[in-house]
Amino acid sequence: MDEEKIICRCEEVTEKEIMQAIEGGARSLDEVKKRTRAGMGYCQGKTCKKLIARMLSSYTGEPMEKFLPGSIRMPVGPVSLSVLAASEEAAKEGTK
Amino acid sequence: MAAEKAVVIGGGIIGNACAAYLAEGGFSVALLERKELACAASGGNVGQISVIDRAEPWHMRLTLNSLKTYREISEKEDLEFSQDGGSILIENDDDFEQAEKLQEEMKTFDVPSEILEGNDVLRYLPGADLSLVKGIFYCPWEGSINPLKTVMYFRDRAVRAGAEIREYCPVESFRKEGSVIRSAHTPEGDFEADYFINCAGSWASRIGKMAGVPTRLSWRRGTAMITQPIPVIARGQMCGHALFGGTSEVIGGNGSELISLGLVQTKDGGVLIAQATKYTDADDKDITLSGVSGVAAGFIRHFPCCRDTEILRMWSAVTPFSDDGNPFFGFGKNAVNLLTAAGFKGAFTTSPEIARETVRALKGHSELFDSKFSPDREVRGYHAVCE
Amino acid sequence: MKEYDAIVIGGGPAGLGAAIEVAKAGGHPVLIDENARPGGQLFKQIHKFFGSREHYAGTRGFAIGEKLLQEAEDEKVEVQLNTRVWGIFPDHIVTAVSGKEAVCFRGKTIILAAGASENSLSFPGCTLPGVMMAGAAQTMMNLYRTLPGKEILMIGSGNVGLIVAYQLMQAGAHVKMLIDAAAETNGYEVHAAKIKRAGVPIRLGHTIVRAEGNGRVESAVICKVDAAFHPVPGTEEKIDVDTVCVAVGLSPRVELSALAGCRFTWAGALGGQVPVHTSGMETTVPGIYVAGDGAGTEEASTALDQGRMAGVSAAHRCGLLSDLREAEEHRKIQERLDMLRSGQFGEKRKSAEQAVWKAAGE
Amino acid sequence: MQYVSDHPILGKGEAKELTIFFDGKPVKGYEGQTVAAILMENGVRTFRYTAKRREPRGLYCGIGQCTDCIMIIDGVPNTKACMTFAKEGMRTETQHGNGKTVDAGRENADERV
Repeated sequence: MDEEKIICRCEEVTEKEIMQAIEGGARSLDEVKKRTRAGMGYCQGKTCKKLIARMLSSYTGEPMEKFLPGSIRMPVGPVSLSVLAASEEAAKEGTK
Repeated sequence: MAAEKAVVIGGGIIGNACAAYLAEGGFSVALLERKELACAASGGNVGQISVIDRAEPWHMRLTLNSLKTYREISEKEDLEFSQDGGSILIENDDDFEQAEKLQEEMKTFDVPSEILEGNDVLRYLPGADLSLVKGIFYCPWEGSINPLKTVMYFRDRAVRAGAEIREYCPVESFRKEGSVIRSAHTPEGDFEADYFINCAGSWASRIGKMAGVPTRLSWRRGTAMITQPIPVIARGQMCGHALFGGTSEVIGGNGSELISLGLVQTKDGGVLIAQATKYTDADDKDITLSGVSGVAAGFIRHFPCCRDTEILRMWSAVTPFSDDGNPFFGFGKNAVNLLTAAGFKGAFTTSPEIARETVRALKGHSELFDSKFSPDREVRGYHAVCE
Repeated sequence: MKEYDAIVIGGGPAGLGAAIEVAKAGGHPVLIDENARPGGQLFKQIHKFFGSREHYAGTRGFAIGEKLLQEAEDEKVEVQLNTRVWGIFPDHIVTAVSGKEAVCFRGKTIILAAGASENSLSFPGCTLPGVMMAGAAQTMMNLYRTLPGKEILMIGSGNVGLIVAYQLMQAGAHVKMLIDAAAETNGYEVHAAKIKRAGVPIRLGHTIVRAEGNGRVESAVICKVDAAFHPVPGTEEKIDVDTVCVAVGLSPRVELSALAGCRFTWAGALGGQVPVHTSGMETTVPGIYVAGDGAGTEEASTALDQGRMAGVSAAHRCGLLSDLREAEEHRKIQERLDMLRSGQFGEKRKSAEQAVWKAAGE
Repeated sequence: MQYVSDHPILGKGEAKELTIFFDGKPVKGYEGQTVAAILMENGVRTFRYTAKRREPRGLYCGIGQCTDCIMIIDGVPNTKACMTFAKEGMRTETQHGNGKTVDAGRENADERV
């Protein structure tokens, strides 16, 4: 791990930083996220989750499934505030 | 002499701070968290640090001592702690009047503040809509802190001082002899100790009841969301004008209304927007469509320049509070070695001092030993949601 | 709010199959897709499909897409394009954004057909412009006629890696090499043979060490790996390429099924974490179904039939099909699926899928 | 890199030409193409520079999932180049960091001052 490897492309978090978090006691995607911001960026972990889960898995010896899918929150993909503000009304009216 | 043992129940900010100070104070500490550290209110809040939140002397003392601690910690560790100031919105004449009262109160504690009107508001809230925001009450001591980093910081300190942190280790029952708790039972085994500290946040009332201590907490749901990084729309933190609605309404809420909007813009430009809504169940983490729309609409009404700003993530967290506005602190009648430390308003603002107070309490002398904080007390206005 | 019989999310083969079946049973489905036209990844597939007549064997992917679109139109499936679903709330309420508008749908059932996403790979230089997912390269050249690079290194010998490598050559690029850490190719031999014939060296037991270049990929360094996939020192080799394509597998997109509260299970042969589902494609949340790559990554033909399966189940739940009709339709579709899940790779997927059904209590 | 005008399977490309602007310079593309496709055809590989490390990024996933390809398009930052269909005269700009929302927001705020 001499060279820098980006794991979370959005927040520019390196493999080394994630490994430090794991060595510091992080044992889930959420805990890695809380310590490093990996998975907190624009894509919300879509790209890096599996890579981090693999690191957690090989460090702890536990299977990948223990770590995935992690916490998934709305919205799926960024949504503007004006759309969110109008959504309750849209639910009442329905479409067309 | 062997170290006295303390079991800390709850892995939020207070639990981790307690674990750190207790372990550093010579106790043999085990922290038991039912899920993951900071998975409830401590992980779901926006990290507001507020001096103007409460005006009682005991609370001000906790606040000012804690701020001093955060400043000291920040010389070595980046917890994103800042005292960038903070505003409370003023939207009508009543608010102005309340703001002036608050200013008087703050003067008695030598806390600086100012009331701004018109275009001056933009100095601190560059993105605010002035047709709605008539003014602000501004206090330069208000601030914010990264809640997750702070929890992890205390956790690391606790571990370095020898504390054992156990996640996914819910306390299911206590073994008592008379009114003394001998051990806490969990699926991971029994944990014996001389003292048990109940800092389980929203779960504190369940833990309390297991031990025969009523701990009459209520809960409300906070809906929170974070935007993409954007330009500065608010320097420091901001609270909606409902904070002027009188302490009881803000602390206790009244039924199912939306309670005060709050926001903090983080260092990288993302805006954390949060709003508390109605009473809820301790385990109710559902996001509701009306909650989401309500928060978004409330925010863009005050900051119309953010209509197209995108939200990256939203979540909700249950936050505990007590209807009479006072926290629960002290030992229980039926569990004389269970110390409760829960229901503090704005726990991030005061947690270091609460933790130190806990250490003092275990040594027999705390300034917070007061019947009005007793976990056994009847609570005026208590809404028993889960009973 | 208008209530649909089924809200179908994702307009690829699975979603199209599902919506068509609900409509054929007399129901009113709405098909939601975030893209400007439905078809999912089918329109990027310019190769001929295998399988039986029902699976349009010998027909190219995009032509199958055209046929399905026609079928959906004939069945009067309501289609909402450029509409991205962002949330699922209780009572089967689906919230979405269409352009800058908020839209909401309520359905008696929801069929999740969100597809898969490509797995990422991390190595020094992996963020340099020129390193891209194989699917991105495929989208560029087959949808937009844009050659994504001239000198290519392809990482991954699964079907995606093999097919995209071949298609890159068809579009005029030079695929310098295809590497895979595994000791054997992961994809069908037919596809591997095609690119071998075209003279592309396939280096098995090799991995990428790093991508290099000033502001863009100018070269890549590869090396041998041992049986434990660790790099063998002294075997580094530099190749001059301007593009590195990553094709290291697909994972089901599970955001919506997770938000809907579905339980998950692990199925390595199906891409990892998949929502638990019955053979009728119902998840652990009643009235919510999954189909296609989002239920476990397989192939477009399988996705189509899984979609039809889910559509039949949803129509039955809505009271549009009798128990008997549902069973009969399921049996027919299952026969076709069994046929697709044969052979060396198919058998593995079949037993993985059966384990998923077992997790659902079947 | 280049437009594949003659493809063994897709046949000849017959879409109408259009012009968009990249950092002020006109570039040629075709109707039905995304901004990412047109820019790549014209040799543009870097769509943005990141906020923290100031590193170049370009097309990565190509289907709107990863957000590596975000640019300022017609003045709107954080727009995915791979999901945006080109229109005649569209203005695309390399995005630096979080984009010009920062300035745009300030302008909005200052307007009211």
